[in-house]
Amino acid sequence: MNISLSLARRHSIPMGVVLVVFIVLWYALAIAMNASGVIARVLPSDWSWQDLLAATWNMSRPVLPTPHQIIIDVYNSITQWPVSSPRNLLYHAWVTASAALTGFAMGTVLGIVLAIIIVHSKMLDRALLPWIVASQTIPVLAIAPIVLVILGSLNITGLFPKAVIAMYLCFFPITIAMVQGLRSPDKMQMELFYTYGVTNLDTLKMLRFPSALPFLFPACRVAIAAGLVGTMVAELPTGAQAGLGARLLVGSYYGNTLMIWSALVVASLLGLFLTGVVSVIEYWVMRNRRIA
Amino acid sequence: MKHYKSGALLIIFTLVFALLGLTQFIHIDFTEPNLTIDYMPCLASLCLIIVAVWSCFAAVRFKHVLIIQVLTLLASYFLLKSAEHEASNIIQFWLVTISLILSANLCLKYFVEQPDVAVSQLIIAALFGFWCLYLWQLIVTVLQVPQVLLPTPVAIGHALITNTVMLWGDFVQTVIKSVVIGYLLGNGLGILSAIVIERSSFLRRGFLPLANLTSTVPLVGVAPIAVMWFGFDWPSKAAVIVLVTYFPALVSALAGLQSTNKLEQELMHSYAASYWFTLKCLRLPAAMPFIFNALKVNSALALITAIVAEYFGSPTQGLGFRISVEAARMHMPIVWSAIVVASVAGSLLYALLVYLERRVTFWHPAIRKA
Amino acid sequence: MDKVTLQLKWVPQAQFAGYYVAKEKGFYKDHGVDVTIKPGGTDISPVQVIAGHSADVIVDWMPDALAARESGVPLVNIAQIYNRSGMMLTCKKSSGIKTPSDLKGKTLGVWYGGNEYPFFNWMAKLHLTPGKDIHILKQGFNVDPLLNGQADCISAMNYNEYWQLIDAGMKKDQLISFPYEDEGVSTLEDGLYVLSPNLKNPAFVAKMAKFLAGTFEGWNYAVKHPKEAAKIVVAQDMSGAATLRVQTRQMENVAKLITYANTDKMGYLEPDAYHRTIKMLLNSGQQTVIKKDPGDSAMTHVVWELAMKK
Amino acid sequence: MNQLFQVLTSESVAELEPEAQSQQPSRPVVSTEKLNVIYPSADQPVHALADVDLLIRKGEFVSLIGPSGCGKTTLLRVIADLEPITSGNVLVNDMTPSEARQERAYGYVFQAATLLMWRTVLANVMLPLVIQQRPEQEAQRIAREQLAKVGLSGFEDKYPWQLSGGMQQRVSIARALGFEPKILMMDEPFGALDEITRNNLNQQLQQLWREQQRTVVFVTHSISEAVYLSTKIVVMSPRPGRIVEVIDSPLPRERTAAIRDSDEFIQLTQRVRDALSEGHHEH
Amino acid sequence: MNQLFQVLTSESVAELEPEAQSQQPSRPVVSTEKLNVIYPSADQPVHALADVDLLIRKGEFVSLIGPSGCGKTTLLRVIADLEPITSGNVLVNDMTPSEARQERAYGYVFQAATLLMWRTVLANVMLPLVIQQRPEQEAQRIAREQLAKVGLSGFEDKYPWQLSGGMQQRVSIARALGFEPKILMMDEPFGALDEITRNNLNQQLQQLWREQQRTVVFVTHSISEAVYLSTKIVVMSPRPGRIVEVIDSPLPRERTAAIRDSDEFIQLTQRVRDALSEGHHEH
Ligand SMILES: Nc1ncnc2c1ncn2[C@@H]1O[C@H](COP(=O)(O)OP(=O)(O)OP(=O)(O)O)[C@@H](O)[C@H]1O
Ligand SMILES: Nc1ncnc2c1ncn2[C@@H]1O[C@H](COP(=O)(O)OP(=O)(O)OP(=O)(O)O)[C@@H](O)[C@H]1O
Ligand SMILES: Cc1ncc(C[n+]2csc(CCO)c2C)c(N)n1
Ligand SMILES: [Mg+2]
Ligand SMILES: [Mg+2]
Repeated sequence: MNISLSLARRHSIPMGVVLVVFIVLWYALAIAMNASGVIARVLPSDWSWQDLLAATWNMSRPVLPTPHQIIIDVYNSITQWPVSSPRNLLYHAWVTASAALTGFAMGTVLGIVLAIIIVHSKMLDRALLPWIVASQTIPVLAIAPIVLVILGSLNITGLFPKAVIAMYLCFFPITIAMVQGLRSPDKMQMELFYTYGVTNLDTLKMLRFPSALPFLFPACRVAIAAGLVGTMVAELPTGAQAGLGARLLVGSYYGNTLMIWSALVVASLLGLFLTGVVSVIEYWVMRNRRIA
Repeated sequence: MKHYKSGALLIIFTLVFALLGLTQFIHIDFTEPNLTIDYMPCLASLCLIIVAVWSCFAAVRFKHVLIIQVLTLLASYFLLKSAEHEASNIIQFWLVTISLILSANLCLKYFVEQPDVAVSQLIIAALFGFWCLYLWQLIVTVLQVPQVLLPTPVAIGHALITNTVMLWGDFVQTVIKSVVIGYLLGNGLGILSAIVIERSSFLRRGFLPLANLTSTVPLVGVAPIAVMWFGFDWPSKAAVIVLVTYFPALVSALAGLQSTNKLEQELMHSYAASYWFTLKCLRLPAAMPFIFNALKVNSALALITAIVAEYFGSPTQGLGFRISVEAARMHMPIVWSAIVVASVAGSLLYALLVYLERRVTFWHPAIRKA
Repeated sequence: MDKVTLQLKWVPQAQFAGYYVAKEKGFYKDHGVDVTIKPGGTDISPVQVIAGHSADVIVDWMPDALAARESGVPLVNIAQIYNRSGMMLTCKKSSGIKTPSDLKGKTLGVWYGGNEYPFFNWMAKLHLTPGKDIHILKQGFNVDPLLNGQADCISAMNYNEYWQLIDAGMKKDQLISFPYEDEGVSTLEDGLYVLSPNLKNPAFVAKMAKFLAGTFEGWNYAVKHPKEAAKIVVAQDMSGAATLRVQTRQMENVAKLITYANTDKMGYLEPDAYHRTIKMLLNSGQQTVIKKDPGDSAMTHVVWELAMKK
Repeated sequence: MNQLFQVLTSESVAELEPEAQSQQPSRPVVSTEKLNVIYPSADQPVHALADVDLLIRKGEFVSLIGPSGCGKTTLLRVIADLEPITSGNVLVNDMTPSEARQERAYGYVFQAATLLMWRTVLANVMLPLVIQQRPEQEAQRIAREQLAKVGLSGFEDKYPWQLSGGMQQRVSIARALGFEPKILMMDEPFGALDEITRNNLNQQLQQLWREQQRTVVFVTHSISEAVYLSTKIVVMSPRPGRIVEVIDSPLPRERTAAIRDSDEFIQLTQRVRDALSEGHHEH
Repeated sequence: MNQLFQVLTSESVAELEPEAQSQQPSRPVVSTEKLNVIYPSADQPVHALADVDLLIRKGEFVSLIGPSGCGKTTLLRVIADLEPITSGNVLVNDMTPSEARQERAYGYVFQAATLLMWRTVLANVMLPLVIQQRPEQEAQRIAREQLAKVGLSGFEDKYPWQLSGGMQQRVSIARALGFEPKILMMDEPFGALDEITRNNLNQQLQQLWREQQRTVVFVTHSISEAVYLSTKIVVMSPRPGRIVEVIDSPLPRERTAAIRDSDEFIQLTQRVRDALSEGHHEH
């Protein structure tokens, strides 16, 4: 904990500077991008440059909204509506998060099971792995509606189909990392267990799996971020049901850029939060391992 | 005897299922003296029985494996033929199907034991893919899944052949224009930035945490915005791809540049080597495995991103355009053929990268071992 | 009580107000059906949903439905809610377009996803070849291309997108619209479709008749009380994007497309309109929508007549 | 009954009087006969062991010594069933190595400590006991005992990376001793340590071996280590790997630090060195 | 003119008669004065070197020996400008270490071979020459020569991972020698090797040093290695790291394998051992 504190201190100034530069650039860009629309539709014919600044930074249908607009929009949506209202972004965040987490859980289980199978079967290692890689080149957005309809025809609706799409994106990093991780015990360690005359299951439990943990957690962080993307993509074709993806789509549909950006910002925060949770779990589980 | 042991259980089950399937397809109707036979499934089960019996005695030789494989293929052909007419005797039908799967599995097992790894790797992956497609075809035909939900592989193949020109145009639009340009730009910029940032600890400390944060941001979400900013043609797609690939490339390349161990750096230090020399001869080569990892991850990411971005607006060409338009027109075989084009393109790009990686980072322990 | 599942084509909005009103005000219940309304989205195709047996009846446009027939989903129209088409091409006056012949050389935004057929038909009539004489964009379901100057004209519904342009700050006199109805290329829009094999089952027909009766009552009510209808729709929107003002206005405009509302021809599919649509689809330029004339097989009045008896 | 009694007494006599035991040969634990191991290779197969005949008796401390690549590790691995043999015979306690392994006859100590990073020192030592499904309580007791024997009491709850290299190696020795394997096999266990720590550990190992009467097969590069520890020194030579000479140590079983300066020690050292350089020049 | 002549002859005399040189002290290459290195640390700073005074003359072979953590590596790194000093003075050829490094005065051989895995053996040896921008042809010639000297002719086009550990270490020695550094610094270069290969390499190193008249600073854990190789043995002790004794070797410059059995050798070994254990017990 001490280390991370001093780390934060070391990073805070450079990060602050980079952030400030970033935000200044953003505001400058907002002027450049919104100017033509503002001049054409908002400003009176005799405008001064102060009017232009004020108008470009507070436009109602901006090409690029400014950070403060986004923050205010998110803040308003969270504070002015009850959490259960579809107008509250937290509600949408929750809808997306629950599907993403379900998908993540399924993806993790699937990923680990696949990895275990691959590590123990030479045939599946060769037969399955190339196709697992190829599976990730299939565009999710294209198959998402198909999956939703097929599952719908099996009477599976609601959260689960979205979770399936999320799972599809989640399992890959986990499988790859776990295959690597389960193979990471060095030859000597494997031979040590061999000299004990141990079963495969025991080796898995006591050697392979613990050795794979350092591989699993970073993969989990990647996977949960991917799962979030998957859920949002799955929410696009379903249109105006709840969820951050739906907000994104509806924002695009109503030409409401602010809505898109707010959804993106909340999605990023959600992603941060979820990976943060994974990191905390990792810290807790790995607290007894050497800090590299 | 070893080859026998490894597949013994499979062989036994193959035999049992095939026999069961065979007996059930011969209906003896006692009220009428003549007996009716479903010829096709009978032939299929006969082939499978031959496979199983042969497997008991065949050594693991390429010739024998081929013969077994051919027989299994024959069985699968008969089975599919009968499915197209009608699967009258559904349970028996699935019994034969299961024994078919088992003997297909057996063939794969035999290939695994082939000594020539490079060849058998290819054959195994291809065969496995073939069997998956076969089962897909079988299930869709037998269960009579509507084409608008899930077309058969044969229909997809047909669509692929009849629409080559159109799909080629889409391929050029999406892959050659958007993906290649966006991918090269994104990764190139990422690696260059990494080299720049690596020199300054201030920038490194300021940028890296922020760059890491972006991995949690669903960047494809900017696709509608990109369409708004960069227009409907490929530049907007390339822009999203640049954004999506930039940060992984940056983070990995940076990690790679910093991966040289202290001893190597001190060696260069003791030679008083210049920064550029150290970069060229030490840091960049050491970073290559990391960079290739990012390139591989990004290859799939770039393609998917391009297709997603096309959903939010495109000219009248492109794989994403094709998929969304034809899906709405209920031409699912065309949709799937576009998906096939996309994932073949992605897989080829990936394979190319793996090949390059093997050439460039030949020295890396993970590659040396293989 | 009979259970009916209805799949909409798009997100909850006043375009579908009648169904929501019927459900909320209990009209369906009164007629003895329990209706589940499934909202749609961009890439949810109601045809796929009904083919997967996840819905009993769908709201669809006729070109889409007829195209689906040829792909093997035997859809049949049982009632036509909208008698007039609301689709149009809206252009900026500043681009110099005054008549349809001025479209040559311009960039036009087109909705795909089954909505593109009338457009191509029109272009064929104008002898404008896409890609050569006009430049086409696959327009997303929003009006940004026009606002951002990426297109000279965009597709718009007169009850929706047109007003989004106005809301964005465009003046009515800055725009010029070409309703498809006026250009003679209109096709039949929102209608109710079921799978034809189901119609052989009298119980199903009876159930659908009850459903239609409730639906008509809902629409009649919605047309009369646009404000209340809009309120009901907004309450159904789970994305939290719909606003009362926009939906009320949309309801008022939608009402103009349902000319049979509150008459005893509500929901009646005019065979003439049906055949006109088919004829148009059979020769819609290079884009072949349907190849065979389905004759009368894609429509039936049986359910409608049963519904009107009640 | 009478017979049984005899066996019992003779065993207990052997335990009480180690000197007596070294005179009267005890039963063979490991015996190899015309053992050949050839590693197949793309260009040219490597003849790692050629016609190796070796006999190891119960309670012996056997060192394998020889230049790099002479097959010491291979021989050890063959005995421990980690490497298949090309031809010849190996018997361990009248069983094949594989059977002996299944009976958990081996404790193997590798060059590196091979501890599991995520287990405490105690849990590491308990590992083979847990695998043998001994009751938790008993396993703990044994592990603590063994740790005490290698001088690591008080470090039970530390993690391996909190110990120095030498301490880690001692933990791995404790682990190998804990489940009382019939044969303790050690492949350059002290290779990575400095001279002083190494001498220390040698002394402790000597003591442990004397107290517990184990059979030890030990691979080393260091002549003085081999001489200091062994009752029998097997000198090997490479290409193809074979045994050049088997030297029985005339030193007493108990060895103090002072023994290093004794004449016998220096002579024996010289003898081993001669045998080694002989093997070196032969080819 | 006359002066210059004198210098020339005296230098060539020194080269022709190594014996003469060891009598008449040649000029200092490295000199440290009250050198202190303290590693700052969160809990307690480590006093790695305390008041170290050391003089190394041209052509000497100096070994640093001492228990783990006594500061051998630190001292070497300070001389090579790899570690900043806390107080005191270090001069290398009358320059600061940093200037000397810029003049490419150092060849540094680490404990691990530190070869670049993506370069062939030849390219690895050419590395420092390429950095010095020697012409390609010449660099190749020198590299091949050096590889021949360490007995690796024929391995030029192999990659490092295709060689054994010992061969890799020899490549790194060839690399360090190739660009004729004024001072060759070696930090336990043979730590990872077995005794026999190590003795072999020792012999080769001895020969190279004699032929090329380099100044060598050498860190080792092995007493016999230090005695065999050095003209001067620096014994260090830890906490804080300091020099306990500097022993000048009475052995002749040329050392054969036989010298290991000479009385002088054994006496010297004993002397170093005594000095070491003295340092060990002091604290
Ligand atoms: N897996 C293997 N494949 C091919 N050759 C091998 C393999 N393992 C060892 N060898 C070769 O067999 C010979 C004997 O090797 P072994 O490891 O037994 O030697 P060693 O005496 O233990 O050497 P060291 O002292 O270096 O550990 C060597 O020539 C080695 O190159
Ligand atoms: N970077 C560092 N930071 C803090 N302390 C250090 C650092 N490097 C070395 N030390 C400490 O300085 C002391 C001297 O270390 P040094 O590496 O010089 O010892 P050494 O004699 O080379 O030991 P060894 O024989 O184990 O290599 C040790 O106590 C060590 O713990
Ligand atoms: C039955 C029916 N069919 C198609 C569409 C598609 N569509 C045409 S215009 C438009 C934008 C919204 O006004 C959309 C989505 C629809 N809405 N309703
Ligand atoms: Mg070995
Ligand atoms: Mg050191």
